[in-house]
Amino acid sequence: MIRSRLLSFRLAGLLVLCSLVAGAHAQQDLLVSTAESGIPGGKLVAALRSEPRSFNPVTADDQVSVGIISRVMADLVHINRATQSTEPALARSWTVSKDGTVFTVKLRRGLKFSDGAPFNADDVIFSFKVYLDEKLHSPHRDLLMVAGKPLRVEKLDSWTVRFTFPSPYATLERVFDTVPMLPRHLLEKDYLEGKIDQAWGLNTPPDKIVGLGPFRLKQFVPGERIVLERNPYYWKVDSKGQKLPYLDELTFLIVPSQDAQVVRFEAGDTQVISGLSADNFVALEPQQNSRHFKLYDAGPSLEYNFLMFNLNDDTQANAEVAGKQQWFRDVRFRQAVSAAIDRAAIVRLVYHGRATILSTHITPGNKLWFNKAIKPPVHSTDKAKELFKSAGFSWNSSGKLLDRAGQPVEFTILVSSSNAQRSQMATMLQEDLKQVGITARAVPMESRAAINRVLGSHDYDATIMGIASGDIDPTSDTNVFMSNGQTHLWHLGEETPATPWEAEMDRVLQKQLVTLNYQQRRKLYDRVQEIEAEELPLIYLVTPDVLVGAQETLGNFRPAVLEQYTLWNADELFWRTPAGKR
Amino acid sequence: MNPGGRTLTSGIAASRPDGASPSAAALLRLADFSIDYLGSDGEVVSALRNVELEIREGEVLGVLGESGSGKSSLSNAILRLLPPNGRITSGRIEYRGKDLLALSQSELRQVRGAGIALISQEPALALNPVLTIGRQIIDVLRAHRRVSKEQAMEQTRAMLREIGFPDPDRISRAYPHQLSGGQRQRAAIAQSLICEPSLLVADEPLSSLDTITQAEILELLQKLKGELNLSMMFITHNAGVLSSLAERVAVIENGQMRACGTLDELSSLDDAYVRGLIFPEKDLGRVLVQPQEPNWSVTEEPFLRLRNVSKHFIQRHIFSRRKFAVQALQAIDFEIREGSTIAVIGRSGSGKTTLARCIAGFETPDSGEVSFAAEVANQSRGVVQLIFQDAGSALNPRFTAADAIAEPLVIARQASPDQRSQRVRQFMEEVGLDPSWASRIVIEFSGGQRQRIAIARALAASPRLLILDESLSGLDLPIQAQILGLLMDLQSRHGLTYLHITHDLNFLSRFADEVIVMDDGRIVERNTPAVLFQSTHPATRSLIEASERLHAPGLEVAQ
Amino acid sequence: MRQRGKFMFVVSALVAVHLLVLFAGFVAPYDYATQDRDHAYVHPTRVHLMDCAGRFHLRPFVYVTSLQEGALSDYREDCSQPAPIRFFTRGDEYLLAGLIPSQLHLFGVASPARLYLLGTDEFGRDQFSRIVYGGEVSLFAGLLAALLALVIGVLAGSIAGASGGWVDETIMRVSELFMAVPWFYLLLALRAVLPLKMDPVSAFILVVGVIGVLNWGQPARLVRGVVLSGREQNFVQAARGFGAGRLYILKRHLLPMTFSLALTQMAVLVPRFILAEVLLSFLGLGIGEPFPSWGNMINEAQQYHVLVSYWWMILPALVPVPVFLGYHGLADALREKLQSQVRFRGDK
Amino acid sequence: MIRYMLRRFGHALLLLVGVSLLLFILMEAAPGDFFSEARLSGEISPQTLHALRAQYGLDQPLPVRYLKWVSSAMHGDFGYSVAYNMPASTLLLPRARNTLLLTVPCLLISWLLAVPLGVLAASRRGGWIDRVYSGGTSALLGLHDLLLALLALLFALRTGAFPAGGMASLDVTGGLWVHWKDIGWHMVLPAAVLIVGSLAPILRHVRSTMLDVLDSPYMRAAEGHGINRFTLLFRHALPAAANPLISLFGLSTALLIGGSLLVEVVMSWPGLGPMVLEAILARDMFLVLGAVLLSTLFLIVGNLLADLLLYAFDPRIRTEA
Repeated sequence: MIRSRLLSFRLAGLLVLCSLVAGAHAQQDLLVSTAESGIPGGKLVAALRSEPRSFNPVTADDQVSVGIISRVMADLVHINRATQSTEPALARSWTVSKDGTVFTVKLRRGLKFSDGAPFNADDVIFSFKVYLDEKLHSPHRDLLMVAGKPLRVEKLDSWTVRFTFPSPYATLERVFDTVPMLPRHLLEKDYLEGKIDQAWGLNTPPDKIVGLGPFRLKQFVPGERIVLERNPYYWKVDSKGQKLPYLDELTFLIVPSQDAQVVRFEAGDTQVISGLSADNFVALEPQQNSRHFKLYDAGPSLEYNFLMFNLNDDTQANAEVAGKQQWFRDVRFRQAVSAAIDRAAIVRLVYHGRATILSTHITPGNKLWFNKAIKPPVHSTDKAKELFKSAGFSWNSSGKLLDRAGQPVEFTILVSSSNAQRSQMATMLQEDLKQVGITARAVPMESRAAINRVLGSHDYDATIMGIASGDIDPTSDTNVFMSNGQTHLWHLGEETPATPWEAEMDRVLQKQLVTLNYQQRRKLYDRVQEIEAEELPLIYLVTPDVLVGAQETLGNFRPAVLEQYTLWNADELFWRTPAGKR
Repeated sequence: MNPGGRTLTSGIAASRPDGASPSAAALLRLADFSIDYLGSDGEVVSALRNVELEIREGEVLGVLGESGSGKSSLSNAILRLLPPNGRITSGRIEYRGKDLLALSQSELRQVRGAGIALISQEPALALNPVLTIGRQIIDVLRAHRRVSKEQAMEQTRAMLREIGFPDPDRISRAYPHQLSGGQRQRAAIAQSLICEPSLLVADEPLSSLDTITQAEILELLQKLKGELNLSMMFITHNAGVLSSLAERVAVIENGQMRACGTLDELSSLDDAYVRGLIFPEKDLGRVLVQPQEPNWSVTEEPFLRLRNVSKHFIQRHIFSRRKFAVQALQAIDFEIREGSTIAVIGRSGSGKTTLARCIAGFETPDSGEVSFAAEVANQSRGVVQLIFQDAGSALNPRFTAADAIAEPLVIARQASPDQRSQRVRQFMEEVGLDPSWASRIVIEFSGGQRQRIAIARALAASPRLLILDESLSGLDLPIQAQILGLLMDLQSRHGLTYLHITHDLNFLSRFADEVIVMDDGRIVERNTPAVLFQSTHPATRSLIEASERLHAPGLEVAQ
Repeated sequence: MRQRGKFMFVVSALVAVHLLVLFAGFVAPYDYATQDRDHAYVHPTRVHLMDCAGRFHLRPFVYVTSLQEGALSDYREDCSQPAPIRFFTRGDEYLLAGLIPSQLHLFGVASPARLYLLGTDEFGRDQFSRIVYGGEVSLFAGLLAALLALVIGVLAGSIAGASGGWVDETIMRVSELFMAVPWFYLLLALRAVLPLKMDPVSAFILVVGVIGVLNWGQPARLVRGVVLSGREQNFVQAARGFGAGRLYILKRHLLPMTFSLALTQMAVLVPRFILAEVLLSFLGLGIGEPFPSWGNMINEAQQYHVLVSYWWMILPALVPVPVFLGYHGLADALREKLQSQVRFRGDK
Repeated sequence: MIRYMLRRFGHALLLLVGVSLLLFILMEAAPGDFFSEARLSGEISPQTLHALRAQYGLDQPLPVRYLKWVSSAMHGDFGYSVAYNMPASTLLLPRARNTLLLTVPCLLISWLLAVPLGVLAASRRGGWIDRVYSGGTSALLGLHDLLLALLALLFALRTGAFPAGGMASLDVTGGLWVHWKDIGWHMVLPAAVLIVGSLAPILRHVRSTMLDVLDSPYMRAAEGHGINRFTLLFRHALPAAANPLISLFGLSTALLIGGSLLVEVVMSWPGLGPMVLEAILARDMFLVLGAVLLSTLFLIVGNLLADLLLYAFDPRIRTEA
């Protein structure tokens, strides 16, 4: 199959460059893209919110750097952002042992790094050795650990690598996504000298930064732009056998303000825009025809925003908070607050309709795991009042809600000042809660200071936060929902589950982790969502849609709800207009 | 306002010696000229009312008046240089037949400097501190003449030489602060004359200079008048200056012309005010008590003794911090007996003021000793009080008279507020001020009145020795006489001792028991006034001669 | 005369503004926090004298408006529902001058009609009311901060200038330090120690006040210059001759000299501190919702989508301008007054 | 001269030490550190975070960290950026160059504009020009840089007359001249915003100093000599007013580094702004410290420059003694 496709590619023989390497094609295992076949050539310009901090895949953990690195480097197994499921990348194929612990990968043969050096299993072994090195503290390491133990990597032959997990792992192939394969020939010296964390910084010459991705670094102008050029050794071809990527150059301009990004997109300086706010989306809409771009609503994202009460039990020192926790711990109180919130108004005013009401942390954007059986929460002041009443609350003559002891119900809502939408939600919540007699006070705070309170000092009443799941698979969120999870936000550092429902959640989550069958996992996960919706440890609010835009003539533009909404398939993007002209 | 004054003016005008028609040969003529000032609180104050004046070609007209009479407004108004709150309310200014008030700004600019030039009162303030003298003169020249840079330089040098600078190159490169007061005034004159104006308006050009310099400048003006056939309007409060310079004199009182004519004509008028201006010493006769015989035997021990006092100043350069020593006092030795009045005279820069400040305790001598009689030495501060030259700067302009006078009491924490205000009234009466003005702000008083406030304040500190540091020289002569009278009166009542520092010799013999002459930081002579005026010491001689030149023949200078 | 008139005009205008703001509850037709969620981003309500039928009415009136189906901020007037503007109406409760509870408003229209003189924001809150209420906080905070900066600046500057020597040197070095160090971390630390439940308005005023305290450097240096030259004045020397101590000289002679300078500084500092909030909210230190301040309202307008779609949201940026103009006018007029006094007297 | 330089150098050193020490203390006092945000993601384990903190020395007590920094600063190493894992100076210097490229002309143009305008307004005191001037400066003081920057962007967008941000076009080919012309073209709007934003205080200052000078007797005397208005204002009055203006100029050099940060962010100028603002929020200690020290250095140099200018301009200082 592959061979015949290859043949057609050779017949096409479009580029001199290709014919130069034609001799090697015979052994090359190329991946054939199923996307629409496009026209090679042209340049694409996109904006970055900030400069990348590093080009080093071992240490980089900020979104921007990872975004660039993902264009320059490649992973063994890749999650297709559109289908949300895994597909082969550098790995041609793989097998999983029955018990789900052994993962054997067959590599594509004859691939070359962007500097022309060959790629084989040694590079894979090297890469994982680096990522798993304790001394390097690579952010990948923690993702490659299962139950606190690292996986084992062995080379079976030049084209086969075996990974052994310490225990069964439901989603084992997904962990390989965005774990870039490093060129051993360039980095091994640095690694042995213990300097690999210093390698590939911003001042490294571009030609020394080498990967297996569709593009390679051409130029970095500090503070200004990053220019990537086409990697001639890339390992994908289209259905017509044309070598991918189509684009000659992919340029990232550094445009630090979101408004400026919108302006530059509207002006045509950039041809793709990602992460539009609903406000800006709406403001741009009327310009679509005159400026020849198109805006896309890719549907609900994986970001869940929620109101959370402080349920930590180490708050004795803070009598103020401790006193209020007896309300917060009462599920009826949380349910009543949830019922008092007018989420539809949030969707309408904050997101101009481009958001969806949430009942659990799984958003409708998560096609595989969303539990459709759970009804979205309904706004009802009456129901809220009923619930309050049943929990022993009452109202005084001026309509203020009082607890059993006659104390007025008042609390503060911590909100990060850097997120406009959450601040707006806090403002609306205040007004909603006023309707049921609660005095809630929104306290904006610089984000690190706010995080410090939530994760560190636990000195807060309630907070509005948002978390964007990195992947659709539930595993990525176990840290939040397992009672011993590092980001079990509402109640950190629990020795044993504080409540029966937390205990049940722990059990179910633990079970799904080792369950390999999707249908069974799915059932378990539906149960998790039921518990969440009933107990409301987090009072879910809404999930915004992923809003992006691109020039009309950009082909294969398929925005996704997973990270890197727009450029995840940069290798397939092409200009419908003649090459060279954007 | 004063019908007598009017008739007098017209009478004089009619009796012009040459009998020429008034306007024919007039270079400048003011007719029915009035100026108002607008106060900040909306009140309108009239500075000049219906003034009639004319200056003929080649003539020097003296304008004589007390301070506050409106004579400075006159000089500014001629070139339309009144401050924004000043307004010409009526009249005409005709210069060579043209009405200056009708000219456009650019036409006016041609007259300024080239037709009519102005010399202002204070040369230190009239020159731009950040530009060289040469530059300031050249700018005037090039404002009116099309000359090349080199020509302008050449003309400037010539003018500076003419004005009496031996090395014009150095002067033209110098900045105002590098020149002495006399040099600055010369430079200002050079600036005024560079375009050969036909009329020079000089507004008190001498009053801020020391006597010797005054005489020199006066001589220069006389010379220039002869050489350049310059017309001049010379504004002053000192009639003595006019006697040798002015053909005619106009007397202004309170914004109105009081009289006009030659000095002789004026002095023969039966007008007490005019005569008071011309012969201020006649008033003195009334106020000054007869000079007392020196009374050496009041106490045996000298009240104040200076032994071998020396003082030098160090000036620093900001970058190098190199030090420059300027010797101000060198081995000064003298003593003062209680109840006596000692005058210290000398030209500016001779060290008089440093001496005063050393005695008053504002400066510490480098070497030597300033000692008081044993009985005073124990007394707390306030024994010595210094009265500054400029009462305006010695009183906080934000204070009321009562605040200022009570200040020593407040500082010493003496007396309750009630008592204080009573003492203030008492002191005000004593120095001849109306106690009902106690709550007026200091700047609302005239110069003479301010000096009285300063004296009252000094008295409030119950001093034994009063140092008068040029305290009178800024004042009009009659006022000087009045204040001297007051001081003598106070001396007899409070048994004060005076150290009177001055550069001019007015009233010296009437006032001082002894005179010390200083030059270059040293005492060159010490004598009673009577003997002093016969002195042959060059420093003393030059002071006496300058003083004689500046005063009308009738005015007492020497005994 | 003209000068006096100008002075009085400026003063009375400023007094009027401050009264307006002091009685915000009465002047504003709505509460600052009331959200009218069906009227988000309404453009300023049109006040009519002529009805749809072309008839003229003596009393101005407005029409009830409603959002067009599917539109974002396209509100249409309903000709069948006019509502006359009335004075001294009842509405949201407020505390008059912060003390007396009242429901009386200067003007308003009967529900369901709305009178939004300057439009509404994203929650349907009346911008006009918010501006009036916001002035309360902003002017107070701005004045307070400027006052603090000046008081400390004048004290430090005059002590430095009057003392000279090592005291002067030390104060000047410290003032340089204060001018060179960026204080955002201090503010973050400050916010961290304040209790969360602290009233947002007080917290905000505290933060702005601290900023005022930190900004004493520049006034201090300017004041020092004035004092340094004042120290050499004869009348100061004379006072010293009477045995006056430093404190006396400072109090009676030197401090009053700095008055005019302080005034000019005040006029510059008040606007600066009011606008400081724009940066403060960047650090999460702005005033908390729902309380309005001019700073956070200006901040609202500084967004692409707002500038493009909702022109009335920019009005809050223009509101402070006349007020600043007033302060500058006042400073200029007082300076002029002080100067002209001296000029007039000195020029006889 | 040498003593003077030494003294100035001593002051400068003192100031730098003070600024750095204070900043250390303040950063310690502010809640959170560079790794706070990573905790929230949940992907990085507490052990890793702990190890990273130790690697960057964040776990050491403040005095130790400060002394370490001082000793390395003496060797020219001003600390490592945690975020970029690079020396702070390597990161800051190329960006500082871009910032200066923008702010230095702005500073000069502001003054070149403000001086004649201020002179004009002062010479027409109370006239309509003066009133427009006073009103204009008040209005300018009331406008925030951010709003101006955004409006400028919208202007660029709607008219297409200027580039909507950035410092250089992507597809410029040609010689150095073409390159610089392109940069100049991009600079127009950010520069305009900065100038308009910084003009008001200078304008007010120039006017009031000029008023003081114009009131002085020597100006009246010069007017009496018939010197024309232009010479009078610019050759006579302006040098006399220079002294306080030069001092202000010296102080305003501190803004060369700090004054344009926000505008740079909005106008995507590749200067220090975006990096430093992010570093501030991210608590990237040495990066912030480096930027602050840089700006302090400019303040010091500016004040020195002001002194030298005063020396050159004011003969009263120059020829004293």
